[in-house]
Amino acid sequence: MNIQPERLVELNNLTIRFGANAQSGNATVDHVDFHLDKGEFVALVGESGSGKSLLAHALSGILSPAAEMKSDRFHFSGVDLSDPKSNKWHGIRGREIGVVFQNPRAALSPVRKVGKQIADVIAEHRFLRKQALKEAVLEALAAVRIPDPALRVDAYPHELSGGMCQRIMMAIALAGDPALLIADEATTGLDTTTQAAIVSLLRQQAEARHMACLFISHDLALAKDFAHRIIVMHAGQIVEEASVDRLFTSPRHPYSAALTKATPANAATVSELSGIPGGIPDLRRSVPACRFAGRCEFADTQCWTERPELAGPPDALVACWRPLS
Amino acid sequence: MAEAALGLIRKIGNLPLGAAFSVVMFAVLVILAAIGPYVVPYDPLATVPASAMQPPSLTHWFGTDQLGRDIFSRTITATRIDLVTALSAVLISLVTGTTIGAVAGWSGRWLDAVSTRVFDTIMAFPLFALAVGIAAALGNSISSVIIATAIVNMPFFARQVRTEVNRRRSAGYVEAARLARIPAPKIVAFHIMPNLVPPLMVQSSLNMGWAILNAAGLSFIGLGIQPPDPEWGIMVADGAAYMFSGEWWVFLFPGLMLMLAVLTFTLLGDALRDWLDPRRAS
Amino acid sequence: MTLLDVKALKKYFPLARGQLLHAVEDVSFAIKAGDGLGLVGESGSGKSTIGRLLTGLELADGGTISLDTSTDTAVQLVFQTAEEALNPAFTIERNIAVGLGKNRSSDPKRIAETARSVGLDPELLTRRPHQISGGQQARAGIARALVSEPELLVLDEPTAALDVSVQAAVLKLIDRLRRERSIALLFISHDLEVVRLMCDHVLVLYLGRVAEYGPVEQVMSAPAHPYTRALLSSAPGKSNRVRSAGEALSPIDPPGNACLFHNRCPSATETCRTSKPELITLRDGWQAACHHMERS
Amino acid sequence: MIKLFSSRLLLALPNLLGVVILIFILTRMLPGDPAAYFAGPAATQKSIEEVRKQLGLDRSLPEQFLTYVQGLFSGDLGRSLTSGQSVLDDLVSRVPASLELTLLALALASGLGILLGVGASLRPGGGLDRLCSVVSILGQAVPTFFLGLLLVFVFYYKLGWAPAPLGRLDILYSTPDGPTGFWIVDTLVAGDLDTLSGVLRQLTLPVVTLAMFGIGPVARMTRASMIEVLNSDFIRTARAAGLPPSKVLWTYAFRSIAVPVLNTVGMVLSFLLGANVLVEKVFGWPGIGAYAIESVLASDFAPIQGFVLLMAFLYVAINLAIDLIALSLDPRVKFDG
Repeated sequence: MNIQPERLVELNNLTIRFGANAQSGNATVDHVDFHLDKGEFVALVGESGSGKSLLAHALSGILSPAAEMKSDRFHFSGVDLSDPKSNKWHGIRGREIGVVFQNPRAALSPVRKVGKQIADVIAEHRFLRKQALKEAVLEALAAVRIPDPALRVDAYPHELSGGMCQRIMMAIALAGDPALLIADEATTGLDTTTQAAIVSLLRQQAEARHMACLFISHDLALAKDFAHRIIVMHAGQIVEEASVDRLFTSPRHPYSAALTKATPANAATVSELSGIPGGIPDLRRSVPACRFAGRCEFADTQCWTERPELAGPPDALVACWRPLS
Repeated sequence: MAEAALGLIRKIGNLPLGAAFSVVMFAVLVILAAIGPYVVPYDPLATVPASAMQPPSLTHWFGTDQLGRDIFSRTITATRIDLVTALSAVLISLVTGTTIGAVAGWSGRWLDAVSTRVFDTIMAFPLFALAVGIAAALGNSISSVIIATAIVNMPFFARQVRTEVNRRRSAGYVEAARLARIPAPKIVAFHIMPNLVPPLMVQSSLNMGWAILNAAGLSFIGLGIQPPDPEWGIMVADGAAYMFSGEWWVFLFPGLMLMLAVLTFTLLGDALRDWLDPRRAS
Repeated sequence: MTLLDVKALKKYFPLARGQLLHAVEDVSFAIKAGDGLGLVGESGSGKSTIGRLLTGLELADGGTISLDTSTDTAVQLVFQTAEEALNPAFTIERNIAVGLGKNRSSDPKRIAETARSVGLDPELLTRRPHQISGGQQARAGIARALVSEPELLVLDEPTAALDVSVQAAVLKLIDRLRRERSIALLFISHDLEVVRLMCDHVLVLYLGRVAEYGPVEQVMSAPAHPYTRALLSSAPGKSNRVRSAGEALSPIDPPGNACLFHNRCPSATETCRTSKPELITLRDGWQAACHHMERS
Repeated sequence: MIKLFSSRLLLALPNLLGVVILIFILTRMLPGDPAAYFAGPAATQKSIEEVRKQLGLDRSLPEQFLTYVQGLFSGDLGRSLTSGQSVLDDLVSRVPASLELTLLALALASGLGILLGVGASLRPGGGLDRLCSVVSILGQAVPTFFLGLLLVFVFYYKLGWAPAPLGRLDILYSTPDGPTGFWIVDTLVAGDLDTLSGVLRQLTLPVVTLAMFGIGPVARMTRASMIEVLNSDFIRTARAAGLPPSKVLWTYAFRSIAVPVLNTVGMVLSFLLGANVLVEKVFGWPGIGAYAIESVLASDFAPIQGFVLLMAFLYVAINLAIDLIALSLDPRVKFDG
């Protein structure tokens, strides 16, 4: 029997533009379709400038006012959120959607005790009396495995290690018991041992609370560990979307394949490594229709003039005129 | 030549209002300081009792004062003395402040600690009060105004240079120069200082404004430049007494000119901050 | 031929209230001419400090560094964040020229040649650092270190700030230069995979002390120290995880008579809390400091 | 808290010592003969020599310095030639007038500056932002004494709304006789609302004049720090966590910039204490600034010296208070000298 999973996020044809690119007319996030089921773990990968964090900001309702966002449809649990200023965001932001950011020490207020910062968020989503609030904070700290919660509530971020701060961040993100947790480069810059601990805590909490999880990272190996489905972005466009197994065994987009080949862990010797020529195209100037065309060894005129749509079987979508077989 | 001038005008026209104003006014002030005394219609010192206290008119654009002197001529002539006083003070504080700040910032340790203390001490004074004290001790002369103004401005340069040098001391490019066995004075002078030129230009422009205010303030209370020499601060002080009998022009015009001069350097400082930002050059 | 011989290197940083931060404690290693040694460890393990000690940017508090070369610019450093490492007031050409040293302020031919060898387009030489990309900045930093023809290149996380696609190209460049010019490398990195590709030997540091030191394939395929195992297993993409719980001890006045890893070690015993493990040679050129090597 | 206080006090001591040394150097080392000053303009060479001996100026400099410091400790700032009074007494009787003016102006400048700066930071380039930059640039560029005169001309001479710029209180009222010397406080304590209104009317123009000078730096600093902090990671966290905008703005953003703003307020206080001299002259305010100017014109050096010393002491004391507030506001501020 086939049980249809329940849709949590449905986002069609998302476009985000900035004034800085007005001359070229290029959107910084370009025609992106995105969906997520309840309890699903999805990873979004790409290099810096790929637009993945911007997508995360749009999904969590904190896009800067300078960004102009348009979409055909943006539903979260059936609520229409396509207007970023809509007051429907109230009750969803921080409550139904929690976010863990990178660089945790900077992501916490430096002048407020961490316990207070968690309490602020809990108090926003639940009506609790003082004593109950205090207990809820301790519980939240214990849930993210902070040793001696009673001691740490009165600490300031600069008194805690990076890993510890990231656990506090996670407690804040989990405070509203959200249905979706977004981890935006949540382990970047942490030591590998700490990184591993944070990822496993993330997975364990998401599973225990039946949350869907969007894991955003530039690190392919990390994404591979974590998610069921992987979305690869390049210069604001989704180039490939596939199950983990398919993406890593037989990537179909040249960019996904090139990224795999550039990862040190996948190479036996230096000579097996290969970089990708050029960089992410400058969106202030005019760019090819497939924005990877300028860096792609297989590109032809069609790639420069016609934008490839994301197409294919559900577990192996690719946006490419010349996909690898 | 005409082409270049036209291009310059177009460039200025494209600037934000404040920046364009400051560039034009700066040029005007410099020209007035250079040739003002030679082109004014009247002798700024000549007293004509018969035509005392005349309101602004076509013959006396800004009117005349209690001694019948032409206020327009006096206001324009004063540009030189006010600007030269301020400029001398700023140059002295720029040179000494930068030198001390660079040495302190590079050497660190006790030298840094001592000089920081000294500057904290100077800055611990309400600066105008300090300037009053210094100028009073040095006696009534232009040079004492210049020295007093230079001393109160110097810590701003020294502090800024010290902070910037100290911050860059551990920058990768400075360490690379050390690895190349380049001697420390050369590193400070040729590797660090070029990075400080933009902030120091901004600081100098802002300090020009403060220095003008400071010098005019000192003369306003009777220190430094002495009558009958035309100077904006003195002229405002002179005119203040006549305000209550309705002769407003005596204090107003020199005051406006003083304000314009300070405004010019303040806005120029802001404009320089925008232009000289290296990130904008790309 | 041994190019660099480091014996019992020590570096302490004094802090307020008479405390001492033990950044480097009794570290010994050697690098042969043309050899590549990787220095790995978490942040705060002292790996960058060792690089600075070798180049003379810091002075050691103990131990010896003997370098078998004739020139005084034989050791050059490639800095971590390329953007900060280049002088924003200088063109790329002048930035590279700094590497020539005090006596030769310019040598356009040599600079152009070096720029070409690191894959920098000559037309970029007239630009300023903020006008070129991160990858190009990294290349310029390498060019400055190379222009004086050093025999040992210390690279302090040279690709940490770069995207993988750029990192791959820079790593290949460093490897090519090393082989072409037979330069020895001291490669500082937190990424074991990168060290595996770039180096012949690896030295694993934990809180300033040597945990394990040996040929890179052997250490990575059969790590002897529990910390090395923790590092290896925590790298993403490894399914069977040995997690080390807890946080590292403070490097400020650490206990002198204990294994500093004892509070995170799955196989720690009373001995580990009360006596400091010495470096034991396991095989020729392979050492580790652990009380329980036979058990692990 | 006592420990914090005493350690900060210790840090301020070298500054005070520096002030004392500097003033000592100014009076002894610079051109101009203090003996000639103190002997008065009509003095002969012989009487100058007598004064020199009397003042101890014939002794070695270190000796002179010690005597000088001893004098300071016993509160001896010398005697004013013009008033014939002890300088300390003169200053003490005039300090409340100056402080009442300066502190009110500081409060006004900080309050308006902070509101303006926060408002401007919410929409950079917007209307409030433009107002903010105009106010701060004009505040810096218009000379205090000129602004004072303009206000007097418009509001007293032309419109007749403001009272004559002749001191703290119109002669119609009886001088408040209270313990503090701060007439707002004294009239409030006495419950004399009529006199209070007179005091306030007299204060309005000088306070506004002085405050205009201080708004700029506070507004600029607030705006710049707020813009930076509003783009910071932890504000993004607070917004993503669903905290309401007012909480994000004040509890998170503003709270974290309180220290730099407070430091700017301290700096502005120093400006105001200095600019006070000019404002007191314009408004005939019987404070220490006007006293200093009288002394300057009479070449009476002891009061000037006492004035500068008092200014420095005031500034150091108030900065000490600001440091202590900063300590309680920001856990990162440590004792770093």
